[in-house]
Amino acid sequence: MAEDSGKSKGAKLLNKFLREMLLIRRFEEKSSKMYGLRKIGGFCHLYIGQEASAVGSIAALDLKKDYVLTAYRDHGHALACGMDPRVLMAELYGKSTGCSRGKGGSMHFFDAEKHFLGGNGIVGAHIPIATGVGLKIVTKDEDGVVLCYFGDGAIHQGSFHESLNMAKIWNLPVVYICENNQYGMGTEFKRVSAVDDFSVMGASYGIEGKQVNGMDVLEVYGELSKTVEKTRREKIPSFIEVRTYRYKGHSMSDPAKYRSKEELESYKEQDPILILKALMIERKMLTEEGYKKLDKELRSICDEAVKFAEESPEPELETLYEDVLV
Amino acid sequence: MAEDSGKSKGAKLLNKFLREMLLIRRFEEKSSKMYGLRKIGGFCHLYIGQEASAVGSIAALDLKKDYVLTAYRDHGHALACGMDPRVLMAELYGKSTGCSRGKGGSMHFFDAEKHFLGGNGIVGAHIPIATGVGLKIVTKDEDGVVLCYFGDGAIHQGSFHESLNMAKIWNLPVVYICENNQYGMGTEFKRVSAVDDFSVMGASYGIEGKQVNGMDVLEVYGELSKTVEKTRREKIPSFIEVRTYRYKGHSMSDPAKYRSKEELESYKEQDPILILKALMIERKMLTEEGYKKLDKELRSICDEAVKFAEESPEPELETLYEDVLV
Amino acid sequence: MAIVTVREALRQAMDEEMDRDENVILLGEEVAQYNGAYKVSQGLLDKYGPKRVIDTPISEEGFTGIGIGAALVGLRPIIEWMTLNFSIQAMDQVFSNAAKMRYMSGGQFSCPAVFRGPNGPAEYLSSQHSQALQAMYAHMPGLKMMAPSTAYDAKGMLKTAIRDDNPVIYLESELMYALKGEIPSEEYLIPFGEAAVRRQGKDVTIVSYSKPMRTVEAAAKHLENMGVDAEVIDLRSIRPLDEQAVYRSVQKTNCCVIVDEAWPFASVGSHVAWLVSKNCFDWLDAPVELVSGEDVPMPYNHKLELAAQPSVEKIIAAVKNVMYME
Amino acid sequence: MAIVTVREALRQAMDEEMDRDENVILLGEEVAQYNGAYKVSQGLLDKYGPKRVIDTPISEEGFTGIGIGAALVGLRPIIEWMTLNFSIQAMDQVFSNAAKMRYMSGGQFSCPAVFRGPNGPAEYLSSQHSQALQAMYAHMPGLKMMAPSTAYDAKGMLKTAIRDDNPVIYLESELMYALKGEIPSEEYLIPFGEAAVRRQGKDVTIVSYSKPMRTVEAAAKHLENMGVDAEVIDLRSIRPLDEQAVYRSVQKTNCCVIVDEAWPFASVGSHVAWLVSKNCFDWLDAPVELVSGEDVPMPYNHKLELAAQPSVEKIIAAVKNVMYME
Ligand SMILES: Cc1ncc(C[n+]2csc(CCOP(=O)(O)OP(=O)(O)O)c2C)c(N)n1
Ligand SMILES: Cc1ncc(C[n+]2csc(CCOP(=O)(O)OP(=O)(O)O)c2C)c(N)n1
Ligand SMILES: [Mg+2]
Ligand SMILES: [Mg+2]
Repeated sequence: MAEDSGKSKGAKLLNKFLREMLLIRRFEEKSSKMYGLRKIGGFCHLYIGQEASAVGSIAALDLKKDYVLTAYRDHGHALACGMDPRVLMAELYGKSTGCSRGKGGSMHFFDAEKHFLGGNGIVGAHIPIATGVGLKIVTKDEDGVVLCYFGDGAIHQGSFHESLNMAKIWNLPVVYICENNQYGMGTEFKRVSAVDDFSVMGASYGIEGKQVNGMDVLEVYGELSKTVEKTRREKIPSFIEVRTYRYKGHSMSDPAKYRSKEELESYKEQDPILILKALMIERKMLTEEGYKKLDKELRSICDEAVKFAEESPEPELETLYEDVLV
Repeated sequence: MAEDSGKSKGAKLLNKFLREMLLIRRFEEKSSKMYGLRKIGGFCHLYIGQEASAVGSIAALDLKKDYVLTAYRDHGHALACGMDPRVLMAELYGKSTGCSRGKGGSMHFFDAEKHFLGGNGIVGAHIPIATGVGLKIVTKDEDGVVLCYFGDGAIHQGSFHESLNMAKIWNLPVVYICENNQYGMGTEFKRVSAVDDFSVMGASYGIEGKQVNGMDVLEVYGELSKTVEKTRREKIPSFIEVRTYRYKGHSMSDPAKYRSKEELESYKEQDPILILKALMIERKMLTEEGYKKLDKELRSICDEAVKFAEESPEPELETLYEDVLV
Repeated sequence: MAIVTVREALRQAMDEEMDRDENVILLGEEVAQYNGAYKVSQGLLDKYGPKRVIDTPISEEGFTGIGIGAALVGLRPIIEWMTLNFSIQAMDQVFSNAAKMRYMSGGQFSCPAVFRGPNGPAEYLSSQHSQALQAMYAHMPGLKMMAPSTAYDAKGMLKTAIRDDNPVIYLESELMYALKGEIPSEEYLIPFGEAAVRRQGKDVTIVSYSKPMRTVEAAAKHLENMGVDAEVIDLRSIRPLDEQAVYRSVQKTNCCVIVDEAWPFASVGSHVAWLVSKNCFDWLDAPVELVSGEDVPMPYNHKLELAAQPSVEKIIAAVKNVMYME
Repeated sequence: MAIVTVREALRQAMDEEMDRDENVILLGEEVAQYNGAYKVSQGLLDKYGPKRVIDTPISEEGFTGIGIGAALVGLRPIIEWMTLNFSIQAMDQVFSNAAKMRYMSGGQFSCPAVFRGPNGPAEYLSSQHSQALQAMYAHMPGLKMMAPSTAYDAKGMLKTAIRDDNPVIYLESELMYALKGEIPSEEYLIPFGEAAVRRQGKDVTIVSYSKPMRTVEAAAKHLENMGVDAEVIDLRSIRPLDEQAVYRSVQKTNCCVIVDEAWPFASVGSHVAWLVSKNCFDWLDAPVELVSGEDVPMPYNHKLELAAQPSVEKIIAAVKNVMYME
């Protein structure tokens, strides 16, 4: 964090980061629990461990004019965009009060008002979509920026490459963010990638690439603020690899046997929430009690979300035929 | 050409290059004429101007074990692979004696025996196919090499990128050759490419790239011999941009108004056939009369091909239903 | 009433809609500087500039997705596929995103994009370039589909498609671009879901759409000479389908032939044939016949390629069948 | 006779064929180290090694094309699509290359590849992950298609598919993997083009294939209790289709219901419904009914998602219709 941002402003920001990351963590834990109780079904991809990525980057946006798109591991981004945990939990429950009326589920959170365009289940398929949002911004002479998140697995899809080329030749304000959590399902990224450091992946398109430590929300925020600002100003695409790690399996059904306990533990030691918490305590911005209070509040928000979801009605049968066409 | 290759061997090679390039040139001119007479229909993409690329590179192969794949602008490659001008012309005529029994036409020349796998009409679609041929070579512990040609337009297809990544992680012996004739239909390559020098296009996959002057058959041959040899030995993919130029429109129906006369003329001055001819005359490997004799012979081969095509029967109606499945 | 070609009718539709609504943009290969591979977008770049008439690289998946993305946030893109054959590379964008975005977002996002280009066999193009692919797109809920057969319809339907808030597959035909017809000087729109009775008749109902309509009309003339009074229906809108128009006719004629240039299996033609079989069960005197493209890839040879398509003879034979003639 | 799951039957088929023929390889996402996303390839990496059991990056278009390319030159690849939903990205490779290579090369190249994976709705997966996509593949000549509904068929049919010299689309179902059935210890093959009569009956013919067979069999039991004696036909092979087996039955029962979990429009189901309507015209006492998936994208909510699919109730209602009951 830049020194000149002012202490109180800095404190506010750090509090925001802590709150959002912890909310995501608790929300995910709750989702996991409810999944175990069969309240939630299907594919459910948890973001635990990766919170700093969404929180640190989306904080750099102005969602009045900027946009966010991601893949199916979308709970964290949705919360970081400010979506209500209740409508998200209701969506996981498939209830009519869910953000997508119970039609999308875990992989398809959307919020038109908050400029959150999902929630896409096909690996790589939202990268051209995000690029198209960039085209709209340029066509309409707006000054928004698009953040497009995808995984280390998605980077081998042709759609990524086609998109980067067009974003560059048309000068579209899109920040392509590869959340490299080091596995695409059971596949360690090094096994399917010819290169080890993704920051070169923009080279064929004259797009600069950077690597960022995704376990450190301040680093993510610092780098993304600069990038978003530059993108807004210069209207050029950029590429960022966020190195991160997912603590859980790929989805609820994956026991994640393809990696070692030690590896997992080593990442848990750099847990983005713990690190920030420690820093804030050190800087006297937070006390252990303050943290506990916050945690309690967020847990109750998640309980509240579950209650809301439980009490919400199932969608009416007619809704099956609605929303197909305008 | 390396000095040590021996004068007579060198002369033989140069004669071969001249003969093949001139054969392609005359064959194309003949095709163009027959197209004008409506003996040939549909899309017909001429290779005139680009002859050095196919001739110089395919000369580096051993087609007993190596393979060639290209796109729809395939007459030159087919001839360089040693296909009989008569069966090619018959194919252009849609006759049953054509290499593809009159079912493929200009865009779909094939020769299983000569390891020429077409002739593919969908831009970029044969790049994975060529990569798969490489996979077969590795799986069966053979020591062949695959040459895969495509245009400057095709390089923006996702299939190119997906293929390069897999070729690299699996160590496939495929040489990807971008024949940059500077236009994809009416689009100058610089308008749709974020980079100007394609040799960087392999960077995201740790694949080395080179640029070669495609108007100089000796340079093409020299570079490709080295690359093919290295590919065979080390079993790694590589990428080569051959800078070339097509003299005619994209296909027979394109008047090519998108480029200047001067530009075209400047390339004609570096015509690959004229350059080689001049060199050979200078080196006393060829006389003006020798050239004329050769030209006459090749013209009569092309006349012969037309005669063969004219006299060949149309395919029987039943053949419509043949070759769908084995 | 002016007499214009289908090409010009399409151009006028795009021109008028781009003039009316600045959110309408056109993108695709060669649509701008080259004025369209088939010159359908002639003059639009000059009039609307490069921000609204955009040449793309050969990246079907990418630019189709970009169009879809732009549509989700307020533009109304017309995406030109040089031919439908190449759209196969973009199908995932259409099927996974365009067709489903509204549903899976619970109605939050709609996709007012038009996907247009020539479909179906032209001449001498062989298998990869001569396919009528509507069945695949028609199969998918979430998309609309139109297929005009006259200049008048081409204009009125394209304007409707552009104004529609849903993704629309709009099918043209290379061999129809030069076809002429009358169009009024005042503005008009042709709605979705309205078939047109092209010829009133009492003996047999012939149903078709798009290019084969001309063959059907020629067959109807022949039939007239044979004393058979055919009613000819042009479906025009495939999704939604004007079933009632067909049933009304069959309830009068008691027999029906469907003509569809696509392959027979799981096609629009066989679907309509089943709908008629089912919903006119008590009226039908004979089984519904389908005259489809032959169930083979398209050959290059012209004689074979004509034999692969619906013809006047095939239609007459089918009519004789359903009327128990001879 | 051993009792095994469909999963195990498929595994055995691949194992036996890989053992028999060293040209058989398996490639796809997670097929090797992870033993398959649905564990169908369990143990094959250990047994056959990484040269024949190959984990791919997430590059459907690329690795599908690579499989096709390898098939053209002598390998017999089994290409696993994690689910058919993701195969949409690879459709161009299947449609433009696998299905057409033989035809457009005049019979020179064939493509002995099997494309397999789970198809159709599973549970709680929403629109992008719950599609029955067979109609699109069935539409295209040049491909074969099989869809087993029992463990016995799964094994015998997959072995046949692997040995076939044509490209075969082989449809599985996530919800069928755990289904158990008897298989003999000796080797057996189930040919293309042979439907199976699962239940003899005289009152009504019910035709289906793949997963819905279980629903059909449940419905047949219910019908039995209602005094209706249904004949149940499992198509098994979709391309080629055993039309005669269906007609024989309908000529006996005089009425027919088709059950297909795909969308209705231009589907395998509606095609078979038309074939029966046409070819059993003189035998049918009632219009052929189609019980299909509802014509909407699949919703996440479980109640809605069940309502979107064929059910025992829907089948019984259709049977009552065609038998004029009540
Ligand atoms: C086109 C496509 N292929 C395969 C899948 C199945 N799949 C879902 S997630 C996934 C792994 C993606 O890994 P990555 O991009 O690293 O994202 P992460 O899950 O790690 O966030 C795969 C293979 C899919 N959804 N879409
Ligand atoms: C997927 C696809 N999109 C579009 C086309 C139409 N098309 C045929 S050739 C061509 C230009 C290709 O240019 P390039 O790759 O440079 O090859 P060149 O023709 O110059 O040899 C286009 C757009 C096609 N055949 N396939
Ligand atoms: Mg990952
Ligand atoms: Mg070119």
